[in-house]
Amino acid sequence: MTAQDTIRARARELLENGEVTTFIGWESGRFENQTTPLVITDASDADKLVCNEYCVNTLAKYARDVVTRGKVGMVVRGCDSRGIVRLINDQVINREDVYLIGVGCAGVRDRKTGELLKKCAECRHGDPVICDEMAGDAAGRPQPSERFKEVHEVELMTQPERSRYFEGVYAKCIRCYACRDVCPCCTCRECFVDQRRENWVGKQNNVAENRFYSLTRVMHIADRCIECGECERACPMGLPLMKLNRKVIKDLNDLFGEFESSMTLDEEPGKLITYDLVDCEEFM
Amino acid sequence: MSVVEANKTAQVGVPDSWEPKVIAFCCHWCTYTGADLAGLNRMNYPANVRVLRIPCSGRMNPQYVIEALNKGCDGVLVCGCHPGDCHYVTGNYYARRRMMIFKRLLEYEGLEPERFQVRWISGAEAGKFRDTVMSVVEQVRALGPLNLTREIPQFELPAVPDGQEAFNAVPEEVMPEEVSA
Amino acid sequence: MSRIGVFICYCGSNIAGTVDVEAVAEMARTLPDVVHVETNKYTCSDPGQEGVRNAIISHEIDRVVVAACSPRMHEPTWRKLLADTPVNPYMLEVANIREQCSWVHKDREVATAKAMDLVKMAVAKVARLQPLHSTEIPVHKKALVIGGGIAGMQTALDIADAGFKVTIVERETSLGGKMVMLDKTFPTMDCSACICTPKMSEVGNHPNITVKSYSEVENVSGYIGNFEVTIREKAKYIDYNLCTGCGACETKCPQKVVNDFEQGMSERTAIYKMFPQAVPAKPVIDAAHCRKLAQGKCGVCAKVCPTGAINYEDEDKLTTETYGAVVFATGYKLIDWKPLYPEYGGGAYPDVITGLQFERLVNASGPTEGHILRPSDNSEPKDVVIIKCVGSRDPNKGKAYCSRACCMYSAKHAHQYLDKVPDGRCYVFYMDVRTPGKGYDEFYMNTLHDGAQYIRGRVSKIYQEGGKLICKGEDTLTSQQVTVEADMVVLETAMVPADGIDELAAKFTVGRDADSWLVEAHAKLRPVETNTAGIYLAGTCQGPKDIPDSVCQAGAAASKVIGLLNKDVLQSNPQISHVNEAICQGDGACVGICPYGAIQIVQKTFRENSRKVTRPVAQVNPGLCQGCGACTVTCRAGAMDLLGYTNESIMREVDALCQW
Amino acid sequence: MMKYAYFPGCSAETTGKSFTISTSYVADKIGVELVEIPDWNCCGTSAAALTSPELAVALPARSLAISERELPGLDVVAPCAGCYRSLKASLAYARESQENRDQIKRIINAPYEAKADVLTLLEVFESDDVREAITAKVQRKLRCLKVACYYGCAMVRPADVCECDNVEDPQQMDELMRLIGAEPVSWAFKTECCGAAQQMTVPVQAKPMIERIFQNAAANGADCIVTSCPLCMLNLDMREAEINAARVARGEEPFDIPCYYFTELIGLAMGAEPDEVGIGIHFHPAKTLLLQRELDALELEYAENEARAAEERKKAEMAAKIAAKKAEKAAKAAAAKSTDVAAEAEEVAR
Repeated sequence: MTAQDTIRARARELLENGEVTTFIGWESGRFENQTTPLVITDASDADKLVCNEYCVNTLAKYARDVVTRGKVGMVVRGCDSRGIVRLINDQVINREDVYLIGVGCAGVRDRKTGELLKKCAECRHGDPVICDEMAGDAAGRPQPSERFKEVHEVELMTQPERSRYFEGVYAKCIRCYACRDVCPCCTCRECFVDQRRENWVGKQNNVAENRFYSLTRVMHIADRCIECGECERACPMGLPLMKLNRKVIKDLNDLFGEFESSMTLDEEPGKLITYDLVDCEEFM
Repeated sequence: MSVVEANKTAQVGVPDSWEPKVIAFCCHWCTYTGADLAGLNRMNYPANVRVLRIPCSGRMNPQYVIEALNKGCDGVLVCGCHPGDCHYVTGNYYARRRMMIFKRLLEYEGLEPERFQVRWISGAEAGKFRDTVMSVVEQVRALGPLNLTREIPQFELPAVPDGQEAFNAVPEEVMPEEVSA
Repeated sequence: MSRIGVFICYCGSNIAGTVDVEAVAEMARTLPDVVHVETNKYTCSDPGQEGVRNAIISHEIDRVVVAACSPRMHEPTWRKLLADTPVNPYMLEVANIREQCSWVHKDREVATAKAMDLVKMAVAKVARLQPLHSTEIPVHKKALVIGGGIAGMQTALDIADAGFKVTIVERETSLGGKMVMLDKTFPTMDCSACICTPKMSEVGNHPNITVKSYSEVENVSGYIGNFEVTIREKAKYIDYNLCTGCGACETKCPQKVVNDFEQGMSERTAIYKMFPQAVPAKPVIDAAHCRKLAQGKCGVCAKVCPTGAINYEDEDKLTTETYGAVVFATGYKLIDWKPLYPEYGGGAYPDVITGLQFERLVNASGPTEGHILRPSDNSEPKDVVIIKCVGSRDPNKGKAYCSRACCMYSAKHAHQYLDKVPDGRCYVFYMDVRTPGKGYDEFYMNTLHDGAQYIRGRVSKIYQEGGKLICKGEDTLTSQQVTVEADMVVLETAMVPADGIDELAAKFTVGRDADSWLVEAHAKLRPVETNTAGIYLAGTCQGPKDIPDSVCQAGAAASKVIGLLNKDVLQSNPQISHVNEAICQGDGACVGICPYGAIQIVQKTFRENSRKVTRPVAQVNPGLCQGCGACTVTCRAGAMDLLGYTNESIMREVDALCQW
Repeated sequence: MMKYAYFPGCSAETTGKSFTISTSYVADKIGVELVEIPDWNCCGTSAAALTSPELAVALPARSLAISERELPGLDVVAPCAGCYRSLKASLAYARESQENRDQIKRIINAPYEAKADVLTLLEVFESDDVREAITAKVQRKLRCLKVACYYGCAMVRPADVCECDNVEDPQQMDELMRLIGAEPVSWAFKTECCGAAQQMTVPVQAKPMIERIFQNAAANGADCIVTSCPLCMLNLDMREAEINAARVARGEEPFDIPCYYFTELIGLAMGAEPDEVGIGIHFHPAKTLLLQRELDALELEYAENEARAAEERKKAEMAAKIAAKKAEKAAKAAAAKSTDVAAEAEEVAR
């Protein structure tokens, strides 16, 4: 029995006996090897569910939108499960709101080239960090060796080079906010970009204000980013957003000790809402 | 955030009357008091700095720095009590972490380190306040105005990543791959 | 539409000497919403203030900008002035054009331009302010003192003498704390019991003091002026209204229990008074050891009690009362040296004792009636080694700090030993001798003259051979290894905070340092206050201290409490954090960052999208919040904002400034 | 079958020969396989550290790297306490960071990931399986033998490297000794330095270090010293005569405290003859005590059996007495009844 069969069977059971009211997974898309997220409420739709190496979307954030309808069943891989942990730890959903069927993930692939997606090549946790049951075995994939390679490359540039590089990046940004919408850490009831009274950030589509939007986004997810890489994948303009997210994670690691966000439900408070008396001092 | 070379060329166009604008966010209990003391002692420092009073450096939202840079300040200084002396006990410990990360991030994106500085200045350190203001103003003056690139340059449409293409590809015959590329 | 009035001060020539005040005024007239601009020679003078008041009335001003000296100077003055007018006192912004402009710049043009900017900033900010109202917080004129040692008793007496009611919660069965265990006190060598027990009975008999012995704090809520505290009075199994304290029960009780008061060196009965002079002078039954309570048979005490005060059915009693102020006087205990120092035998040798055990040994009311006899065989030790800094100044094994009192009491122990055993020899191993204090160094010198051998170095190992405790160490002054064959070793162990301090302090959100000592609000300027308003510290709960310092601090804490209780009401600071519940997600990032524990996550029900939704949101306790604003930055959505320094007002201030 | 990579160290075939002999005897019996690391080299001991810190780390790492390659998945056992300390320190350094591992790799020019743990023999013997195996194989308990378990300094220090939680009073060896029936005494010099490294250079300081170890063992009633360190063993065993000579010259009683490896005693308890486990090649005569104690044990056993028999006899007598009393009572009762009946009958008859 493949993981997909198990998922279909369990989704049907869960919906039939009312344990969950909705189930989130993927279905086949219009094109070959394409999938899209699928939310079903009817057990008879369970056979539409697929689970293969082309399920590129991370599902966690969908849970937030459907959880008001009742308990949600969903398929989780490493990234999905950490997204769920994030949502739970940020009090967006409760643990008992979701029933998680875990699958081991060896990475998903580009539907045309068949190559491993960048986010998966960099992924450190293919297997779910929490789940209620596993469909199939854990993948136990090896850790990629260099978590901060990209960041390091940028750091090695000179200041003018970096400035020019990011100007190029932000020149492309179209301010569609897909990076925000797809991010499991971006769960504010009202996003700062939408707050008119404070007017936190300029709303013109120009290089400077695009940059400041992005900086704010990075600071907001800083110590909570789960490194799922969805922002980068979802970006229609192909901006290297993980270079920013990982820069902050790298600095937090270097300055305040190693950590990885959203690995457990009882994780320590984030690095930016705690402090240590012996933190290094560079502002004297 | 302009680069140094760009500045140097831009400097040609900088009028002689240009003066750097520096905003200093000062905590009420230490640095603002120190700044007042500098006044009481009739110390002299450049008028390019404007002090904005906040209750505690822990109140310092990075967004204010962004706003200042975006709206035309050439440099930003954030000051608070020395760690251990915070009137609210722990505010500057959090500020220290947040500002260390934020400063690194700004510099990573190419901002000159001199344009955003953080200093701990106590209520007694009027001299340090004066010296800090002088050095920050001079450093920023040397860098020239912060000419943020705003205009989006003309550039070729980037290769549209997958997914997006699927979105455009209705019907597929109409949107052959060459076009989207 | 707001109507802003701008009042610009010449401050004689202080401002006008460098700043063209009239030019600033001219500029201010052009600013949006400014309906009135006025300059004044001295705005803070009586005529100046009168001018402001009149202008407010005649121009229907609803917000005020004063461009003058530092707000640290006159902000309170302006607030007070506005309180008498229709303008809310918090609809005020002060532009500091003196200390941070005219006084620090010489160029008139530059200074004037800067003054204009500062006025622009102030106008931009004041336009976004909201009226704030401070509330009156009633003060319950009653204080709670936690701990009945010398510090707690002194605090309670001082407060009670000032005419306020005080409750002392003491977890042991008697007042007295550690001091009453001591034999003599340095440097005067007066008998500890002789000066401590009168205080105990004074406390016990004071009309304003209620002693709740054998009790602990169960629960706390509220804030300054209004702490609602639930106290658990443990079952004593004796009706104190009937008991006369005759002691007949104690003499007849068949169950023997190790006596903690005597540091485990003798036994007491299961129904017991901690020591003869205990206050209250009535026994309790130790439920864990009482045969009747544990096994159901015995009941001797009930039979012998002439007043029928024994009640085996007694239960813990919970009482809740409201207190205006709380004083922590929870004291210290000695560090448990046994697991830390296996090289000293780790407790395997009965003749290696602590300083407190030595105190009981030399005490005339102690287990040996004041004869120094070693515990193993009751013989008089002829060679005694005293080791200082056991657990103190030892970051690897114990604590990094100095316990402060041990240099003196080890000198006292050496002196007492040599006094009682004239043919004895006493060796004191020390790292340093620290004797700052009145008469302290003289006392130490006397001990040296008594013949105590001070050896500078630590003892590396103690082992037993042939009935002797062999202490090996180094004399660092001569770089020689030293071996002393001792009959008894006294370890002067480190002071550490009393058991349960973490839980108790957490209940009151009082800060602790890495070693769990309670943290004062400011090390130099607010040494007896905590960061939680209305909670004060006395004695060793704040750090190691000797008796004079503890008593001193107790008096200081009492005076703070008296100052507070003298007020009928407190004005709350309205510039505090405020939650926008509509966008608060309740993720609690703000909770942990608050140094005052003022933020709680609560479940609230809202109507959202025509549905009832119960979700977590943050709630600010206005009595605890001090208005630092640390929480606001943790809130990504900006749901948490600081009134008086709102995000919007600061953002617009920045914008205004950038227009220069 | 438990399997370990075995790092013998330089003493294994020389000064510590009887340790090797007894270890292999016991390991065979209890099913622990020790596979020698091919081409292992000197651990560097204190000499390497004095030369250069890199050498001190790299020398042991080379052997560990070979073990990692040739004997993957096996933890490394180093019976010699000195080797153990060197290997463990090198391992701790390697595990500290990737940088450190890279440095080591550069020096030894071989891959090394510091995967395997380094264990002392005592740690191997700590497992429940080994304990059970020992218990099962013990043929004669070494009763009456009072042992002072001497761990030496190198196995426990530095405490953070050796991950030792009880530096002053370790218990592993004491528990093993209890397992084979011996009686470990409580004494104060379990982990004190024996001064082995200083015996040649500063004998004036170092000799008393040995003497006071014997002194404390004797004072606490030990018959012998049991150790797990070949260097301690050599130092104590070889120099006991010298110490004794000095004591006699001072007019003090000489010691008669033989030293054993703990493996020797375990082997003995498993039924080995003293020579089979290397006890015959000690400096200080070591067999007499064992014979004496064996006799004592027999005597004790005899006495115990006697006592038990006497106890049983007593019990039996008691039981018999009780039975007799019962019978007497029953008889009396019966007699009384019969008289009653007779009386009644008489009455009736009347």
